[in-house]
Amino acid sequence: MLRDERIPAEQLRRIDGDVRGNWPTGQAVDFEEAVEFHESLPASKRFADVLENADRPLLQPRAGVARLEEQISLLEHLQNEGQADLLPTTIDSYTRDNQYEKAQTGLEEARETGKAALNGFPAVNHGVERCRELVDALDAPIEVRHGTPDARLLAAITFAGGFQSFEGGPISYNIPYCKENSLADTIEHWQFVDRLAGAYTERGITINREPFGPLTGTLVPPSIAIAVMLVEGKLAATQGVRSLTLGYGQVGNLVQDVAALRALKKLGNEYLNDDVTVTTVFHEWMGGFPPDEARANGVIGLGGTTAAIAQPDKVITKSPQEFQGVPTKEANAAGLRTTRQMLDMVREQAINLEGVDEEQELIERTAMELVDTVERHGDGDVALGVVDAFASGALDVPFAPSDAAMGAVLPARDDDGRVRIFEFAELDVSDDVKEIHGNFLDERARTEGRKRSFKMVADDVDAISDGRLIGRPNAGGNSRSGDDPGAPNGGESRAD
Amino acid sequence: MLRDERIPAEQLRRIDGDVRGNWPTGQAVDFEEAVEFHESLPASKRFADVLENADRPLLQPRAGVARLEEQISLLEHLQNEGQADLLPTTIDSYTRDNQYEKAQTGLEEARETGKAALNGFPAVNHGVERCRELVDALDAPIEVRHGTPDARLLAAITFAGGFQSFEGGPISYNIPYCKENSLADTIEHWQFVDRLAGAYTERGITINREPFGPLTGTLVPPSIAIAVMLVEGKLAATQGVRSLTLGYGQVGNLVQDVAALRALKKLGNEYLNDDVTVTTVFHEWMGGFPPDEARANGVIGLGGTTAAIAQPDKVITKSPQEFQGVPTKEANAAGLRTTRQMLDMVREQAINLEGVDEEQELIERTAMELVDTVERHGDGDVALGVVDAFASGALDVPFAPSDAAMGAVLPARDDDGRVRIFEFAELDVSDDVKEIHGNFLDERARTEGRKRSFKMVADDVDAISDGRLIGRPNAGGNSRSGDDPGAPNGGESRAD
Amino acid sequence: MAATVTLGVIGSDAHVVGITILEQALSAAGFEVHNLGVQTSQEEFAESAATHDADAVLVSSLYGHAEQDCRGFHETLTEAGVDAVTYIGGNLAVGQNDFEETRRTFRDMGFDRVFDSETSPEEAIRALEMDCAHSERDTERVTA
Amino acid sequence: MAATVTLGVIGSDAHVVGITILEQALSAAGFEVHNLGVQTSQEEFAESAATHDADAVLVSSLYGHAEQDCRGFHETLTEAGVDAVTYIGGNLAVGQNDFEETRRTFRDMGFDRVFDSETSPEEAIRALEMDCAHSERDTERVTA
Ligand code: B12
Ligand code: B12
Repeated sequence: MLRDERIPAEQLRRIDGDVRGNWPTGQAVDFEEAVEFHESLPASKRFADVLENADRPLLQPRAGVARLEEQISLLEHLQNEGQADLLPTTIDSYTRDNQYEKAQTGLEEARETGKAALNGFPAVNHGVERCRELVDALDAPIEVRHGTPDARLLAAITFAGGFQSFEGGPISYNIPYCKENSLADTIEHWQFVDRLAGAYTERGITINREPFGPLTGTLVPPSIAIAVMLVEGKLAATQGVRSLTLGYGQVGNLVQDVAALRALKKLGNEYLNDDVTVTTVFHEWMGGFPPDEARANGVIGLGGTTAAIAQPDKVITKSPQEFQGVPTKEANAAGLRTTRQMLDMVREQAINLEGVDEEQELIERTAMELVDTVERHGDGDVALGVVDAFASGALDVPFAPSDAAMGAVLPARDDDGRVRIFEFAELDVSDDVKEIHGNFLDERARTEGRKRSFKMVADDVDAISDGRLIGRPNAGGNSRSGDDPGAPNGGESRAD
Repeated sequence: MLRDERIPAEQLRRIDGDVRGNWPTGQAVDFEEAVEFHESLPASKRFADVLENADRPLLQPRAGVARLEEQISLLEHLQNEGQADLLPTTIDSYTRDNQYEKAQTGLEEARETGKAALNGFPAVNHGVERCRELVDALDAPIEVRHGTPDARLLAAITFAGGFQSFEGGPISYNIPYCKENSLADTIEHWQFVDRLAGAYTERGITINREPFGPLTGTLVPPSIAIAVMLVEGKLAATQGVRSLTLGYGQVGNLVQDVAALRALKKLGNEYLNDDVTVTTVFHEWMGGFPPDEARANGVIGLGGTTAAIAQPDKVITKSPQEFQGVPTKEANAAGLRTTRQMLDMVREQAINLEGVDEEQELIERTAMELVDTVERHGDGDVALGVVDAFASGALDVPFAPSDAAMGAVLPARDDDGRVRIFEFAELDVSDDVKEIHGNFLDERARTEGRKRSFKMVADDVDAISDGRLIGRPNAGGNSRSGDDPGAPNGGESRAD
Repeated sequence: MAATVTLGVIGSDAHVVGITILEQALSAAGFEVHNLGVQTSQEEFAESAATHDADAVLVSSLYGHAEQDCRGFHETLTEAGVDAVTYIGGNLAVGQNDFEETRRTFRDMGFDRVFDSETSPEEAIRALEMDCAHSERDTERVTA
Repeated sequence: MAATVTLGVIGSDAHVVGITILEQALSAAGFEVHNLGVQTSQEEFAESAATHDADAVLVSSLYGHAEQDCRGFHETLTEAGVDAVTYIGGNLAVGQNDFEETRRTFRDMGFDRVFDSETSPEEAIRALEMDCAHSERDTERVTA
């Protein structure tokens, strides 16, 4: 039965054997030999060491293409021209679905036609050796970034392939990323991933694990994101993970973002055992981007400012082409440099924002209420609690596509642009917290002279891509229906 | 003799006659007819009204090309694709030097070859009618931006040509812009310009005047810039100017920039008569830019953030191509949109920075000491005082090329990145203020383990173009000697 | 106009925000909307459209695999006996493609209208009002 | 090496920061620098270089009118009896030009070296050390 307990050695081996049978490349995995490979890597490729000992926020982009040679030259570009401190390898969507045959077709198509037939690097299909070629080819540490509910084979192959950091978790790679996977299954699958990371860690090869903080990337209230991070961190720590990078996605309000990152760091350290090293990662705005590179640079700039003030350990950057599709390597590097410039101009300044403490207090209180609810739902067992709390809506994520979550909670911005909860549905927070959120939203409704409604939520979802933070009515600006200067192409109804 | 007194009507007419004889197009100026033309303009082209009644910071780029048709399409682009609220017409350097023949040659060369033979719009050579064609062709109000010590003919022609805003002043368009012009002459010349603006104003056509706040654009201590703005504002007000936009160039430290803009607004309102409407303009970073558009976007983004927090009445934007040369119209519009996005995302947020009040107090105190010194040097007459205070170095501007200023004062950043005075030379401020600056700079010297020296100043001058705010030694980063990714071309010594 | 619309995100794609906004806007505009959610297979689209006798089938795809996911889509609909106008919208190609090219590709695959990701719900509604008024059951098929 | 350098900004250009930094760096590196400041005419360059028997004449131009301002510059120097290596540097054209083209233009006008605005003082010093060691009075002229 599902429990938040460490997988016994023998069970780990059994699952490992099974999993590795799922695709031919799984056979090449040999734990002992993999440990040796990791030991042969220079200090500059030890992900956890590099991240945990940095004296300033490190920058990391997202990037993944189908073919190995292409992935190498993409990452070289981001390392050399983008001056990325940490590198990524983003996995394609078929692999995330464990559809290795489809990924194979895509890979072969890409090899034959040179066209971008996959939206990422199919690491399972490439196998251990080719992963190592990638790790060998670059100077900086590389992380596997994906979105895979069942990432067991991916982990087995990429860990053996020399990667020392792995994004995701049972909630954060289920709730935002899929529809039908049960939470109980995903938790079991990630217990395996985390246990495998733990096994390497025990052999002196620290595998850094990074729960995916932004969740659906769309106006996620900080308290919800943080609660999920704490719970996922706890599950990972149980399996022996000792290097945890908890994530948070920018909401765009400076005070709230700074407060949230501080809350995340503080609660992470308090809630997780002392033997776990907790670092934080800040994701530049994960919601819809403006359809115009110049405006997108404004959004990226605000990410850089926020990072400079809040000083997370790592920043995941966006590119100015985020709206349009997977960015060119040049645009990806440009996003890194825009962020770097902002960060390095601002980070030595002592910037203290009024109101951070109050906001942080509210976030911490609410996040702890949600963590408590999870524990209560599981009678003290976090694994069981997660399944139950999500099923009942006591814990919930806005815009969650997954059947495992109610997806009934709805966010909206208050008059200052901070993300509040507009519809709590079954979310298990105290009346006190509900009242605070309600008052903030009433204030906005008054300012705008309209009732709170789903329209407000929809307006807020579009606001940043329309050129502002708060989705005020009749704000004019660059609404989708207007003719945006950066618009690459009109919609069909205009074109016809 | 030079005095801060209003030019009598008869003298105004005499000078006007003389000045208009300096180039054939001067003859077309007819004050009464010009007043009628202005009266015929729609409300949307009344510069002062639009600026003074705006409910948010208005954006304005810089832009000027030689030919009229080209200038129209350039401004149309900035209006439509850049969504500029206010438009500029930047004048070429020959006109600034009153070398109308050279400007004529350049204009004809531009007309024949289509090449950019001038770095701006030669408004005097174009004359009244063509200026009006420009004003008629655009929807937004247009300002004349230049850098002309003796701008009398330019003012006579452009005011008659329908422009309702005119940048510059006797100090701000002398000290940073030329070598040999005497301050006494420039003050007289600007008294004429201001009196002419006053004459229109009395007829109901408010001409907005904008002293050039950034001065040399290079680490100008806020107190010096503000003192110059107040004194120039006073001189203009004496001549009947009633709409004054005082300027300030970003130094890059958020707290100091916000404090400086507040100090500027406050002292402007206190120091100038109640019948003058004072507005403020914030110039995005006027010093050396990074040689890389992606990094330049970071600099522009910080300008936008600062503007959103400080809420000046107007923002002059930069383009990502600032380093390289006069920007394409697309890059110019991009700078506007990046700024707009940042501004609109941040300006509704209540952002209060700690330490602004103290910094503002220091800036105000020092600026007032400098204004007092000017008044003392002129025995109560500001015009005389300006000449004398600059001659003695009691008032001074760093990196001033003009012989009229000592140019001996040197700035450097403190440990927080705020611009302090490193070398006071003869600058007439109290020992108390000197001690405060000294202590801040000592703190930085300690951090860096080096003595204060000119090297520190030189490092600070390059810092933003090298990718940071403070010119720390051995900071690595993107120094000019390194191989910058965005570098369009190696220097000769590398290329050979 | 109570036209019936089947809506969903095809393939393994989980981008749900766009269809959530679309669903709300279409419902508010008076359409009967059957939202199948994310990660919907061709068969599920066909089944729902057949069951509810949909006037329009709206396919959303954001993640860049639309072309692979839609191969044979119109055959699947035809086999299920569905005769509805078909729209597709979102980020339809991987990378920074020229949209006109992308549009042609999906037109050739049989979609009646192809929308880029700058499309507002209002534009979708305008198109639906035109096309469903036109068709009002099996009359002519738009060829725009 | 006490080579003598004449430095200034030509034409109506008032951009002084670059030459201020250059002056300090060259002096610190042991050169004898005569800084004429901004808005220096061709004649002033020639006169100073002749008077001080300069080994090198360094012309700076930032504002975009360098080509017009430098027409006949080398003739003016020759007339004044100046035989020094000549460098020009800064933003030498109006707008976003290709630097190689710009370099060719100024080479053709007679400048021995042409530097873009990314040039560090160290690069200028390296070049001067090479060229002035070479020349050490009227020997061969660099043609790089
Ligand atoms: C939020 C987001 C996410 C969230 C999604 C959460 C969720 N479950 O919904 C998360 C973080 C989980 C995510 C994951 C991924 N994402 Co994503 N994501 C985005 C982002 C930033 C915003 C999308 C969004 O919500 N927009 C707001 C809504 C309101 O707009 P919309 O979706 O465009 O829909 C509107 C219109 O397009 C139109 N429309 C849409 N469909 C249809 C259909 C019809 C018929 C009509 C008429 C109109 C229409 O109407 C809608 C309402 O106005 C976009 C980039 C962007 N646009 O800025 C990338 C983006 C779509 N994602 C991308 C990718 C690659 C992925 C991943 C594969 C990889 C990754 N980066 O991790 C995974 C995919 C996982 C999976 N299995 O699907 C790429 C797609 C690349 C491409 N096509 O070339 C994008 C473009 C980012 C990028 N530049 O790389 N993503
Ligand atoms: C500060 C500045 C100003 C200040 C100047 C204050 C002063 N008196 O010095 C002010 C605001 C007054 C100003 C005015 C103008 N400026 Co201006 N200014 C700048 C800016 C932002 C920085 C220049 C600077 O100080 N850089 C820092 C120093 C250390 O670097 P540097 O000057 O490049 O010098 C280094 C190297 O180039 C090299 N170098 C320079 N010369 C030489 C010579 C040799 C032989 C060698 C070896 C090396 C060398 O070594 C130096 C040290 O490292 C630049 C854009 C940029 N670069 O970011 C525009 C820029 C130079 N200005 C420009 C223009 C057009 C003007 C104006 C005509 C119009 C206007 N915008 O108002 C007026 C001109 C007035 C006049 N008569 O000269 C343009 C030039 C356009 C072009 N060439 O295509 C630029 C590029 C801005 C732009 N993108 O439009 N400016």
